[in-house]
Amino acid sequence: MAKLTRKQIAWRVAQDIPEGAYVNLGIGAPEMVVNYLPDDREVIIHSENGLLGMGPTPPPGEENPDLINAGKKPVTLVDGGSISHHTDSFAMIRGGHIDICVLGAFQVSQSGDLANWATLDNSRPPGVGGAMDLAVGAKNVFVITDHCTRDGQPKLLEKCSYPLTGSGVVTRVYSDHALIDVRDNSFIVREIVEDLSEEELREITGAALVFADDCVTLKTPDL
Amino acid sequence: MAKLTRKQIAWRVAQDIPEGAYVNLGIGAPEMVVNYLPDDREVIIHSENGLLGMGPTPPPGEENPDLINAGKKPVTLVDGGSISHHTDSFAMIRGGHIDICVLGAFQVSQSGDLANWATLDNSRPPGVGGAMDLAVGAKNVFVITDHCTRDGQPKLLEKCSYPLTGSGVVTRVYSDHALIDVRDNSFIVREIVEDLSEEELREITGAALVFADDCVTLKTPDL
Amino acid sequence: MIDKRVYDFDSALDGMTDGATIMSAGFGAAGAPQELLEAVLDRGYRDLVIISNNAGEGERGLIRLLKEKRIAKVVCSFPTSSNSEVTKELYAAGLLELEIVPQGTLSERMRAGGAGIGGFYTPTSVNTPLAEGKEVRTIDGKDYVLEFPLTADFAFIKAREADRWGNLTYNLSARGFGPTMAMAAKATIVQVDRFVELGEIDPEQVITPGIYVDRVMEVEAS
Amino acid sequence: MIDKRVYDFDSALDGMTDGATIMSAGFGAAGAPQELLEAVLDRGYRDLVIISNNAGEGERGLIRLLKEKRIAKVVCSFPTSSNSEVTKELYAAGLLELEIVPQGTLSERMRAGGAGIGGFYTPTSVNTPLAEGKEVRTIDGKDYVLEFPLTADFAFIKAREADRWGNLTYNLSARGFGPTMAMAAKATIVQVDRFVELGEIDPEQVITPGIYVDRVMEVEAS
Repeated sequence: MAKLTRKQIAWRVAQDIPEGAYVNLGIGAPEMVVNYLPDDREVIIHSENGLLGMGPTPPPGEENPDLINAGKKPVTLVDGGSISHHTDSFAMIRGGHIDICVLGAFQVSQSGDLANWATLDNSRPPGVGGAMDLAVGAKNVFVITDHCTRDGQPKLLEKCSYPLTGSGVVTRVYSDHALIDVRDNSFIVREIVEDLSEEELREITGAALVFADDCVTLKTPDL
Repeated sequence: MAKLTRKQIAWRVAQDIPEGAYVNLGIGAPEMVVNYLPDDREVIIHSENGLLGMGPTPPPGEENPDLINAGKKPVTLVDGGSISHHTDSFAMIRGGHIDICVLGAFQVSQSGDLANWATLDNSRPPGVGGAMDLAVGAKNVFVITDHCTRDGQPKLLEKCSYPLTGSGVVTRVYSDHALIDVRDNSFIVREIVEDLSEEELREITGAALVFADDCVTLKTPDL
Repeated sequence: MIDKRVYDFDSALDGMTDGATIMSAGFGAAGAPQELLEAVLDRGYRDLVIISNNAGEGERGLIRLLKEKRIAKVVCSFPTSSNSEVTKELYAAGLLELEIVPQGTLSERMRAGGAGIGGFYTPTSVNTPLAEGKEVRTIDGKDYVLEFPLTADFAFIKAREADRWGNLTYNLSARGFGPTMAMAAKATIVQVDRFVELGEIDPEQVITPGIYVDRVMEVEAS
Repeated sequence: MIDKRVYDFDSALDGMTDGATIMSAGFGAAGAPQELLEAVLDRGYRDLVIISNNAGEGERGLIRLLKEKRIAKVVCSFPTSSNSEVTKELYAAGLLELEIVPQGTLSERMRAGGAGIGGFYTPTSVNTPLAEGKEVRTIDGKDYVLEFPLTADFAFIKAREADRWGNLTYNLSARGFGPTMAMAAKATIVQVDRFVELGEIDPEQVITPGIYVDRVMEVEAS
């Protein structure tokens, strides 16, 4: 079945980030979005540990252990970047000043509920980090996710079965099969990958889908 | 009747401020306390508009309109001084980090209630400034006041008749006649000016007085 | 290219309307955005709601707006200044509504507005007239008053330096309410002493990050 | 003369006891006061309650205290690090109590503790398991959870520079939780890269003012 690579999903997300946006990129796949922003587009990247204007990974040997991102990897600051302490950084998040945050997901519901921090396995210590603050605080919550789990279970559902990260927060889902808006308690398909039928997409989705009148093919470069 | 000048009261307060104390001095008479701190005593003066380590008035011609105190008068910063914004400055106050604040008063009650911001005259706009935050936040609230109003009414009372600034907050009163601790719902006289009898002090006070066993004469230099 | 710099007051005040709520920074005259306020005066706006520590000081800015009766209400901690009678006169004549808020509560309410806090419990004003009608709650044996966030249509701020992203530094005690008001308004407009190039402000010395700033304008003190 | 400088770990840790609650700054290894934590380990203290964003990272500091079973409870947002198994093992064996708090709420609760706020309403964690048992309140049509302050006996902080009054600067993202924890603890102990003379830090560039700091010690990275 046609499906996008992680890099292709990240590329697709990057196209939706406008000039001047303040953007927080979650740990993992969302971090890749930064690689696909057009060179002529100025976007300001926030990292919740107190960086605004985060730049690319430094060249080997130039890493500063005191300049890391939320994923605890060495990064840089661009010109115009600034440092704040954690409480101020989360004031930015909670206060609605981040335009877009991009997060991963275990599950997303048609009402925009997001589950991405804990499973039902209680043997492992749970960890939430900044995900709940980002989910509730960012103006737009974009989710990057595979459409299904590795064993084929749908991740887009009527209702999440895992503990929630935030309720009614997801605005758009970028899966390996489709670009789906979450609005008015519905999944609205805006773009679908080539060679996948509407019916096939419905089969791997755990909730009803509404296909937008102007639904188009989800096209990306080979990545 | 024997009584202290404002300068003498300020001098007496200054003797009670220990090395290393973080002190906020209210507008008016309390500001004079800084003039009587012993030269060898390091005390850090806070001004609620964001100064910590406030220094003396600058020489004429060296005033900076952007370096003023809570009374909006030009001041300086000492070495080790720092600037914070208003919200951070009031976090210091409310959070109990100021050791001593010195305030003026219209009335003080034996339970430590302070009235110093509004009278019962509604024709003038009221103004509270930072007084309520200081009253409730400082570890010790010292009050500098005349013992009576200009027309002879007592200012130390069983209960304040004016609107309160804070309730149960005053720890010590420095009047022109006595030094009085406020504790366990009582005024406890620790020091009384020369040539004033206990009976005379009781007559000009609007609440019962307890004279401490070790009550001594309140002595100051001529100022 | 992100560029928040504007070069005239009409651009700086884009979106201003009669009845707008404006947070005006400054403590007394330090940090007061006098020229922005006077540009509002010159353009005829009225029925303004002002959130500011003082209802003016001296003869500039808010005092001029008050004299011209452009201000319907002031939310502040200390309305009167030693050298202005206009606030007292308008208040006595019933022409000016005042909401008195303790200074720390005023600042914390704006922070809450900017930081997404729905309300907070403060010990300040307990058992005073300023707590009347407000919820009081005992937490760990101590009484607190519930206070709610303050937000505004505009924040007017005076700063020292700004770059094209809107990063700001301030001059000494003129920092005041600027950093907090910048967080709490829909549009934050800043008059600065001078523009600097992006990257000129050390990342550790940015006091207000550009995320809170919408427009910056170089204004010579007048 | 005010002098908050100390020159050995015994002086730095004066007042430490078994069962103490310690806020430990740092996000991962950046800003982590590893040497202070290891001085606690070396002195045999146990049953500690740690408030920190992570329950250790790498092989230093908290991880060493965890391995030696000195920690009874950790209040944190994200306990496990990619390169340590000890937290998982202790948790699975029932030997470690964890209280998981969203990162922004953790930080805000410490700020409340330091700023005299009795409680605050946050939208974070509404409708999640982390809000269970907590008061939920609708304010202006939006749901918020009531959260209470966090304080501690000690805050351990790593900073760049300190003067004898305890004024601090930090190094880039190692700033982290330091400024907030410094406000919220009864005793704030700081390990710094270097001492500077009083007045060497520009008043506008002091990040943590000395009022929040009890002791500073120069510690070479080990």
